[in-house]
Amino acid sequence: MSSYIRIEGLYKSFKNRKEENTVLKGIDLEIEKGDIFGIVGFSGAGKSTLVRCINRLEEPDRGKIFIGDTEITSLNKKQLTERRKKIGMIFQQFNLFDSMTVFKNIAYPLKLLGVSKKDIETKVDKLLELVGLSDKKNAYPGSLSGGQKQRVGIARALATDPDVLLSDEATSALDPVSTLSILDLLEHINKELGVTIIMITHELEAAKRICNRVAVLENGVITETGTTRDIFLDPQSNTGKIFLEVYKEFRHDNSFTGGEGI
Amino acid sequence: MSSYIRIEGLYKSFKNRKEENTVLKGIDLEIEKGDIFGIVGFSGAGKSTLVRCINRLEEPDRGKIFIGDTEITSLNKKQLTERRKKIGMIFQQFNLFDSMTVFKNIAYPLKLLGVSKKDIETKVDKLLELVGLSDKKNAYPGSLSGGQKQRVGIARALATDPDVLLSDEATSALDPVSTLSILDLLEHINKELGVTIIMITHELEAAKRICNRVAVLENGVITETGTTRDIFLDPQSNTGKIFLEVYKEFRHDNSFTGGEGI
Amino acid sequence: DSPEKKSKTKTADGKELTTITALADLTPHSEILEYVEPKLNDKGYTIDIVSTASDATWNEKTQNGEVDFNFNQHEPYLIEWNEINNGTLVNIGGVHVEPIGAYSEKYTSADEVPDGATVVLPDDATNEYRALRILEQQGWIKLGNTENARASVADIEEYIKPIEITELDSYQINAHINEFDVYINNTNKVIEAGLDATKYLFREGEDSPYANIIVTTPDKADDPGLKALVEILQSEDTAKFILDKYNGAVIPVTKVSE
Amino acid sequence: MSFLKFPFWEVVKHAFSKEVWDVLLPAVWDTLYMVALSAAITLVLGVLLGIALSVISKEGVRPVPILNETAGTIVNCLRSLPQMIMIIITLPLARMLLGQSYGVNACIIALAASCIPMYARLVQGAFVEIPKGKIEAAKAMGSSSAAIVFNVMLPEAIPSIIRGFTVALIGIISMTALAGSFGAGGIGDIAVRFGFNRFYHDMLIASVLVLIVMVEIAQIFGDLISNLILKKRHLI
Amino acid sequence: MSFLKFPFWEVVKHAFSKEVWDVLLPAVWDTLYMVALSAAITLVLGVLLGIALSVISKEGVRPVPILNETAGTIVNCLRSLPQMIMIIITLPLARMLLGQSYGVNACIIALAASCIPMYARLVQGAFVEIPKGKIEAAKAMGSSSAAIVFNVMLPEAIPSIIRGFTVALIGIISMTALAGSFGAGGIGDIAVRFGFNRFYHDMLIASVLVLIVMVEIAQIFGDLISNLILKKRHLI
Ligand SMILES: Nc1ncnc2c1ncn2[C@@H]1O[C@H](COP(=O)(O)OP(=O)(O)OP(=O)(O)O)[C@@H](O)[C@H]1O
Ligand SMILES: Nc1ncnc2c1ncn2[C@@H]1O[C@H](COP(=O)(O)OP(=O)(O)OP(=O)(O)O)[C@@H](O)[C@H]1O
Ligand SMILES: [Mg+2]
Ligand SMILES: [Mg+2]
Repeated sequence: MSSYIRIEGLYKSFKNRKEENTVLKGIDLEIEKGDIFGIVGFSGAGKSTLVRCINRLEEPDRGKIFIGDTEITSLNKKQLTERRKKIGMIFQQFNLFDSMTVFKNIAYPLKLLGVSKKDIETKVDKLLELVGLSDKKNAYPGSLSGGQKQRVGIARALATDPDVLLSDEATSALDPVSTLSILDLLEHINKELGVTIIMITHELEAAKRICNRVAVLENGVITETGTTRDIFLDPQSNTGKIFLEVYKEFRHDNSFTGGEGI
Repeated sequence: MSSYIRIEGLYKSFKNRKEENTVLKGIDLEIEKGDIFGIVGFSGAGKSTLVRCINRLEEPDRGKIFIGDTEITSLNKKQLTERRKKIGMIFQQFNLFDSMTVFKNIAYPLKLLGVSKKDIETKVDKLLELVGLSDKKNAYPGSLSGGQKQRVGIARALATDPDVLLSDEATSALDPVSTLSILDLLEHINKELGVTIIMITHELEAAKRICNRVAVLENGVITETGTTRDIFLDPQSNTGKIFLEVYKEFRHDNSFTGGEGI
Repeated sequence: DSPEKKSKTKTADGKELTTITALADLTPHSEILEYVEPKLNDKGYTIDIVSTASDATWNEKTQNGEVDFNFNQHEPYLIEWNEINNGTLVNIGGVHVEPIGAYSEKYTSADEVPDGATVVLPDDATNEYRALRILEQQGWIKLGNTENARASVADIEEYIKPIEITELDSYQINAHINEFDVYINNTNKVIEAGLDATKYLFREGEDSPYANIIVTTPDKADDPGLKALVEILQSEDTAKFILDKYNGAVIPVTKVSE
Repeated sequence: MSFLKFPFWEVVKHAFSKEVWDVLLPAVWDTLYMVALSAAITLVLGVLLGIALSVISKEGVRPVPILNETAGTIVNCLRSLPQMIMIIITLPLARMLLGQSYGVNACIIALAASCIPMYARLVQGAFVEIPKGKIEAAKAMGSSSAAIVFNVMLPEAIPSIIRGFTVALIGIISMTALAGSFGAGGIGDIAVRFGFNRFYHDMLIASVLVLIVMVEIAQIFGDLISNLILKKRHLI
Repeated sequence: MSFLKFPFWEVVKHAFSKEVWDVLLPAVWDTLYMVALSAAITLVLGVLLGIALSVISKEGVRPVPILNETAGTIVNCLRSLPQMIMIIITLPLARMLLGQSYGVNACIIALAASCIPMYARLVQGAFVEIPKGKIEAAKAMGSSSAAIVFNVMLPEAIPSIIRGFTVALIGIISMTALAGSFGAGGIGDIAVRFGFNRFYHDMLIASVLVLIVMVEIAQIFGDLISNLILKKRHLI
């Protein structure tokens, strides 16, 4: 049996007048159904670009992407639109609609699915509670703090109970407590609803906490894939090793707790 | 001798037609010269608003703010403009100028100071190297990854060798390695140049690593201030306690390392 | 196409009036029509002036049957319009002449005007030819072969007296009288601007062929309403009104007996 | 009363006399009627055309290059025409739609036809300004092109579209002078044909005053609504 | 050649005859000269006025409420005037600046005066669209109001300002018909005075064609430059 999400020989470059910047250089990746799949790597490695290729916000130059039996890269516009309705995406820059209240932002993808007004209301209220923003229901994004915006983005991506969730640094703007609760939420929907989650993160704690598998992206190439355990215990790639070192450095920086590691 | 930065009875609320949302409810704060002063708190607690009041991007409703001998809150427009040239600010949302290349973004505050072209070139090149973006010198922000944007924002804030640096989640979009190098950079300029740094962060690791003092902001009120050590070892406030717990939870979540705490 | 197109209106005393629709320039055309309206009412007709701002589409609208008649042109223009546009419009009677003249704020007689003088004249199709014609009469220029309705400065064959001509909207000319050595315009426009129309340098003769006429389609030429209208317009009473109202700047076609 | 015959102040004073306003007031209503209707038509068709242009443009959500070139050229043709020439084009159109080529309604067609292409370009410009991240978000959620346009782009751009409409509306008001050519009357016509051409300078003053007030009201309302929306959204 | 007399195709054919273009070509140059100069004036003064209006507006970087009201009202006054009336205002101005109130240069003043206020509003609109975070960043770095405007707002808004200029430029081209009122000639004047009023429909076609080509070029260039900049900045 083949994997749920398959990426084969994916290339992507950005051109401008002077030069061509090849960002993804032949990515092959297999993600099982029900995985919480972490992608880590340096800033600028191509993580966002990779994930954006999966729902074709970026058109790959070469290569194939499958989700289940559908070849995403060969869908026509209409089919793609239909398929996207069940792919949630959390953007690094939030990309909320300034013209809609928090409620309407989250309700938007449900409207696209033709969900009834009443059901939308129920669903959105539940999501707002989950991300701790019930009191901001009628606020506009322009008046929200960074973390609040990010939580709206998360709620919006989860609204349609997608079967695939693409999460681009979903907790980067959140305090530890909110982060924890969002991670628990992601784990919960993964367990309960079987959502496959692809999660870009630079918070190794987060990856360690909920990812079952991790890929390391280095300069547009996947240098390592494996269970989170393997990669955290014994990274093979350059990036993996450096990350682990830094991770340890942070954790063992017990300047005032005397190695106790509070 | 009084502190370098003093905030006294600071109130700030946002009004709209229906309601008034009081975000800062009487903040008193003293920050010594040369401090790296951390501000932590839940998302929406008012951290960004507090910091934005310090350089009066938000006009406080009530209260006084002093930096050194100058009462910031009583400066006229011209004086404020002059003073701001020596207050660096790293924005949560980066706020880069889309119309300028990376180089020009960083050079902009130097131009305001009337630095010569040659000196600007030297300075910016050095900063680009420090934040690891030498190869993006002539790129436009629109083509940068999230972390790259954030690093440009950092370089821009440091360009003028400010005496006060306001940093609003400066490393939120960065991978651990970049985070570490930025933290080291901040610590370095703090030690070498005596820059006073006010640092909002939700990465407790980061706070622990470089802050000497920390304040906990809860719902618009400072519930606790102290040395980083005190607050990490024995938090008194509600938020402080929860944060510590979550922090421990993350660190001791040694699901596959058997308590080894890699 | 529909013979019963004309609408009926009731007056205060309950009499039914047949409406005649018209396109007529504002001054003096509409004012003359308004003056004759009560008399026309007595004969069972009323006039509805649908526009008083003339432009080049009026003949076409009349030809199309959208209105019953128009009143803003002189016969030479009409003839050429028919010629140019395959039109069949007819003249069913002249009413008045707006003589065209040359004036100056700087000189009191044509002889004083030096060589190289600047001259401004109206640029509209019904008046530019006339303006050029009086310049020719005066012996300042020689016109080539040109159609009445299409003449412009480009048709001048020879400048006998060296002058510099500018074409301007006839309503704009008044705003520039001090900037030109000589300005040529319709007498009525000169008077409207508060100037003395009798102080002309030279002007069209009394025998001007440029009487403003009532124009309609051939099938309406014998329309009793239009016939009645023309009759009233050409009456001595109307002529007197025109003379009185415009102080001689507008000259009725009908001679008034002293 | 003409400046040429009377002292300045007397003419100004007379501009506020009953005599003048008895003529002007009905014209004000005519003008309001014309402006309101042609503005409504311009708004609807201008926005639709603007949407169409930006949807099919090279960077749009559904590019159709050939159609884009064609539509763009037609719009530009209309924009290139002097007002007078625009009238010729309107004649057959008005005759077709209304059965007659003069009157208030024919004039409304000419006014709208003159302003729609220009407004459409302003609308198109408003769409270009929308940050692409938002459109990507809409796409990622599986929005059809129509949903992107009507549920996302239109609401996001609405403050800018309103500002553009203010520009178009004011254009319409100042163009009502054209109404004279259609025998449609109104303030602009009085200003030009009586005030200017016939030297009723008191009427000129009064009618220009009315025009200014109308424009001022349009501007204030446009700014107000646009700013209210921006404020509601905490964007200014 | 009139449509009413000759078959349509013959008129069209004649529109491309040497005879017609011998008349038209010099007029094209006149028009280009007028358009170029008035466009340049409009660009400079329109941008400056637009900047001034947005700087002193209530939400601007240096609010001056009273001045804002006054300037706004004057701009609106100018925008409310029908083209014909605009000419009267230009006359004394032209006389003052040029010593004569007719001719090509006077016409340039009238064209510019008609378009500057409208363009200024478009420029003002472009500034409103700038995300406030960027302006805050500029403020936080200690930018003077002038620095904010010229170093940040202007470059950020430039694509939008260029698009607005395209709109103004096309307005100017279509308004060159006004030149006739100044005895300034040009294509628009030929279209109206010969093509329309004197039924040279071949000339009408030819001159409108020239206008269309000019507008089309303006549009293509405007879009091109604006899009090039946006692409360079990776914003579309
Ligand atoms: N539209 C674009 N045009 C040109 N270059 C681009 C564009 N988008 C991204 N890039 C470049 O591609 C590279 C990868 O970008 P990407 O956003 O995928 O990085 P990332 O791994 O997500 O980084 P981060 O962790 O900082 O978000 C970067 O060097 C970036 O400059
Ligand atoms: N312009 C505004 N108008 C109205 N409310 C605002 C505005 N800006 C902020 N707020 C509100 O003020 C509160 C504090 O916002 P602030 O941005 O200071 O939070 P924060 O502590 O920085 O949070 P985060 O960690 O999520 O960035 C939030 O509830 C937010 O909704
Ligand atoms: Mg990224
Ligand atoms: Mg914040």
